[in-house]
Amino acid sequence: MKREIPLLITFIVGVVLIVSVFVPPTETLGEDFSVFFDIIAVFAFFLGGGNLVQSHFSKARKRQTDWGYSIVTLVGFVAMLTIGLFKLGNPGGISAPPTAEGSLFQEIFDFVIMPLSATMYSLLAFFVASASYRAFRAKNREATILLVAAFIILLGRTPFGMLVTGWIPESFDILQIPNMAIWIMNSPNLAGQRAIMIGIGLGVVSMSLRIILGIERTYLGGDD
Amino acid sequence: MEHVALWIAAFLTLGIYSFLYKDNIWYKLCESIFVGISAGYWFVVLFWDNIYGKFWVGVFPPKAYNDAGELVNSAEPDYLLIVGAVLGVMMISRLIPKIGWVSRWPLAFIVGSTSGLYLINYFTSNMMRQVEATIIPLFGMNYELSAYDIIGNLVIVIGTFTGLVYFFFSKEHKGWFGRTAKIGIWTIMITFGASFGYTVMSRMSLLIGRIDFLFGDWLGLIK
Amino acid sequence: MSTRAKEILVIGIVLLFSIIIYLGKVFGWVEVIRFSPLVSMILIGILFLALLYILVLTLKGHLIERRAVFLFVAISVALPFFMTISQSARISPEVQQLYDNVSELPKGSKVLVSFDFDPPSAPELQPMAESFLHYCLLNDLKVIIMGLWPQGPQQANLAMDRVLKKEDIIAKKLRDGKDYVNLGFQAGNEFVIKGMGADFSSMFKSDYSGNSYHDIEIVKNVKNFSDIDFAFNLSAGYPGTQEWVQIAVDRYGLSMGAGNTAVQAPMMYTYVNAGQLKGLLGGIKGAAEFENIVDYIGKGTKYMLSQSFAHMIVIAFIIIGNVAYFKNERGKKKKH
Amino acid sequence: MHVGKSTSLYLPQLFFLFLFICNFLLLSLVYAQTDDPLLNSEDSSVAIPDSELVVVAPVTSLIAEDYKYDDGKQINLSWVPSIDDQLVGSKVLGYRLFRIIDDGKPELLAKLRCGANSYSDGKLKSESVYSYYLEAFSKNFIATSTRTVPISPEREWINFDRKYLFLLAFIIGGAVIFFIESARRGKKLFVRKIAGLEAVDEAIGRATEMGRPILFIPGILDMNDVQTLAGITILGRVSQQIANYDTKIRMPVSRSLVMTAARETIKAAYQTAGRPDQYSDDMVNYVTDEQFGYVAAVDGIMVREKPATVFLMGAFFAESLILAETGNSVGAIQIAGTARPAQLPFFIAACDFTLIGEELFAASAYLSGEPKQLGSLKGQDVGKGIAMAAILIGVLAETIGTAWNVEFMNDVVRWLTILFTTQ
Repeated sequence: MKREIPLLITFIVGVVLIVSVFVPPTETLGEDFSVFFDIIAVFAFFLGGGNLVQSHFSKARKRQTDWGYSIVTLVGFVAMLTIGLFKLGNPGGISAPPTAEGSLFQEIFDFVIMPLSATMYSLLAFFVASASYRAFRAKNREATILLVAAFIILLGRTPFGMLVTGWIPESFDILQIPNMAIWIMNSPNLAGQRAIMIGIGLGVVSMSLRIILGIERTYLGGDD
Repeated sequence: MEHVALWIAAFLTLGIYSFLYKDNIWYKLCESIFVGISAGYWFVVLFWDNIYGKFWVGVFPPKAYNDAGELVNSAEPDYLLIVGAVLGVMMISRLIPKIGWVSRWPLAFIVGSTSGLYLINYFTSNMMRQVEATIIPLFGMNYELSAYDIIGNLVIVIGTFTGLVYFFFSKEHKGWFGRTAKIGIWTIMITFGASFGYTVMSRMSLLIGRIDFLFGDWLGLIK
Repeated sequence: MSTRAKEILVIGIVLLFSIIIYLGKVFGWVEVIRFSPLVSMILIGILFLALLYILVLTLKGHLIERRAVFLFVAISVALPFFMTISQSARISPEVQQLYDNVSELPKGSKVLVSFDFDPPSAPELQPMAESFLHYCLLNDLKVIIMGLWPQGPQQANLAMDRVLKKEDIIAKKLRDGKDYVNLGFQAGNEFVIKGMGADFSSMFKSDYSGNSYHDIEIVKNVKNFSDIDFAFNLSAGYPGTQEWVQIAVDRYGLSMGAGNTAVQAPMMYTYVNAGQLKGLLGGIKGAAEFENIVDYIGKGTKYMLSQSFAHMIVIAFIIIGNVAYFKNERGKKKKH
Repeated sequence: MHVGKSTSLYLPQLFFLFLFICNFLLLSLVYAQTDDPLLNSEDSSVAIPDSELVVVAPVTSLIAEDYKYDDGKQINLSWVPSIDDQLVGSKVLGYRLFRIIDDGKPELLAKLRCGANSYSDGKLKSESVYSYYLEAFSKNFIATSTRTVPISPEREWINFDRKYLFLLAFIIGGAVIFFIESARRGKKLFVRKIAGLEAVDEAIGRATEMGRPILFIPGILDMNDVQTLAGITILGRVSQQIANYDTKIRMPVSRSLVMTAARETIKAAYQTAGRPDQYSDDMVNYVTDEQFGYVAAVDGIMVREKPATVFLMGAFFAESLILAETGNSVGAIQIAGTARPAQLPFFIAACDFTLIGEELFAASAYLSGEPKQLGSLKGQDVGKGIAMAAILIGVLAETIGTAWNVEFMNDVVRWLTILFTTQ
């Protein structure tokens, strides 16, 4: 029973949503369900946030390696919750949105989360360089093709491209790298994108059907 | 206050960059601050947006009064949302091991609705629309097409077709089929090369922004 | 000494130096560092030699360490900030075109500026935003700001704050809601543009600070795109310039220019050529040129060299990696 | 969240192309009914003195129609603009659209600019009756059109506009189910090898030998994304293998719901493998919803715990390369899969095996090795066959049709376009 009911729910909800596309009065059902999802996601956070608190708390209590950082995480988490849920330091009081300008909550976001997030994101610049140096090798024919296409686009999007091939006469202007870059973007790139997308579309249909029909049920857990 | 904010931001920025050398206490500190504060941030935002903004306001719509104190334009309460809340409460039943199995219901609901919703969505936007878009004339009397355009059209059609051959599961990639699939994977590789070239350059400006912050806003060494 | 102690020591030293420099900044002991053109050229030469050294090492089969790559990237992006190298002041035609179109607007014209990007693209687009807003406000154009990306309006506020602090702007005594307004973000991508085609107020009930649309003086008589004299779109992807052109320009006849990230700009030239876009700023280079033409000293000029360096390094690394790979592979084949 | 910045750039393009075509067709229909007003009108480039009354003609042929195949919420209006509404030197300055609900007072619905010839009125109620009229106004004159016959929007129960969508979905969905059924009855089905998935066993075995953990990253989106769902189904197969080998799995996640689902999945896998006692909730832990906060934590875990094997299966954005490069630097074997074309090149560069798009969704079926699951992959192939046939026939027919004007070929194209058109 504990397993059959969830399977039935998945089946019914899935089928209803598929059918709703063809039945105008129920067309908005998908949107309603996505609101349900938003609400469930917040409740689920009690489990996620609870897990965060519990794992760091036990780490700190057992004095495991790096337990000090767990305390930092816990303090940050609890402080942010208190400030945000009770809207402490919010000039608009409890009725203002939590992210109102000038509120303590938003200030912390601007001065702590923003720089951290931007810096973490900018690590990409380093990794891009290191991947360019170490990983983008013409190891086989596929990799060579990838590399050549990437290189043409790279050159085409910087002034170097024009610098290198600007001398090519007008009648062969397709050989100028910026034009080649545009051609690659519009033709072979488009073809590859489409093949991938059509494949994904069919893959989703098949996977969804497996799930709705209950053939794929690993996510539902055991029989206990 | 401005000084404190600058120093906090700079301290955190350098801490994250120190990871490039190796994992160290500075990075660990920044990481734990980041995790704790951002988890709290997102919960608060989600709580006010969804539980208050969508659920509470939906079920108990605020009554609007005009200047004369008359009730105007009161929205209809949407009691359907309570179903969502009930599913949400079922979710946290996991905390009580005895009835923990109830939490599979909302999970089943979510998985079912995601599958049902995306089945049609992906089918239309990814499959049907792409096939429709690929049905193009290679050349025609009425079109002014250069040789490049005709080759381009040909490449689009052949590339899409052979790309699909590559994804075929029912046949081993051997013989003529294998060769067609090869052309397909080459097209796909060009796509990847194009997205790589396209993305790589834009990533570099992120670093420029942070370096400007460190040397300009913070240390004031550059104007 | 334990690792932890060493780490603390290093962090302490870094922070100490920073404090000294910072205090120097606050009390004015430390001047802005600027390398003369000669020193700059020498530094560029050294960087080039370093690249050659990396090439030689790699050719010999020693892949240089990841950290060395990281260090090299950091140095070559940071150094250009201190360099004084005069760059060509040639203004591209599409930048000139944008300037011409904006400068022809009569005083009091309404300019719509859409911020369709987020912080990661800010180094490229923020300089454009600043110099453009500065030019508009200085020339008595009314600025209406909006965003199709959630973080766009915040970026707009950042740019606005900087512009409003300029002395020539302070002297104008501009007021929020009368001379400029930030309508904030609206979700819905291209459908927002479509909705605005019928009615602005249906998409923006209130501005960023919560004033009702109909109470804002500047937009009181703005019903839809026909009441907008010029639009400027700062875009880093989707939704962005493409959507604006396809809907607002093609369908509603809006006159508009755009600022794009360097990667996106080449795709937009077709729109410029077809006359759908009245001018285009592409990447930091476009921003620098516009700063030059409107005589606003901003970040575009400052970032330009760094960006060229960064792009060159990626290209150089790919070449080095592959040259070495081919040479070594060939060597291996000969041995067999 | 830095989402959807660089992919699907041409989707909106196609969408608008389609919209434009519809718009164009509608326009040509409207103009076909009457003479072109632009051609018939007098030359109005003569300047009009301020004092003179600018008389303009009202709009004609104002029609209100129920929008078909909806829930009874929308009425579409169309009309022929006033003949004084011209591109250059127009006397008409614009239009005002009025609506009358249930014989009530007319209310101003919208102000429209010159050249407008249609309007969609949404959010109506099917119980009410609506009537409309338009005013064309000049500087000092208003010309009112006739009122439309009162109508109420109707509620339809079946959307026949989507009959071809239904047909195609039915065929392909039916093919999937058919092959699942025939596999269940014992028919042998061949499925080719997928390199990335062949390597899964070896990758898990390697972790066991080295005594290091396996890291599983299900992307950064929540359970309402199909890629995450695919990641979780793959987790089901992988964790069963892990349970068999008795290796450690570590799974930091960025969404609470994913955490719950992943725990259920791994628990079930351990039960199936007959080692329920080995399972613990600590295998999966929630980190933070923040994209880069999560990345920072996962990077930390990678360098500290040095996993032997890393699975990256789900929806990835800018973090793809940060994660893959860090994983690479600690020497892990990495198997990645995502359906986002913009991130795939980074995975291809920095990971050992990459599942491209469709392969991600096929992976769990493939890994299970159960015939009925493999049957569903056959169904997908039918879909691909249909797509390929449509492209081939369509392109040939369209080329022949346009190049040599063969009517029959044009019919084929028209038919195919109708079949694959989504509204």
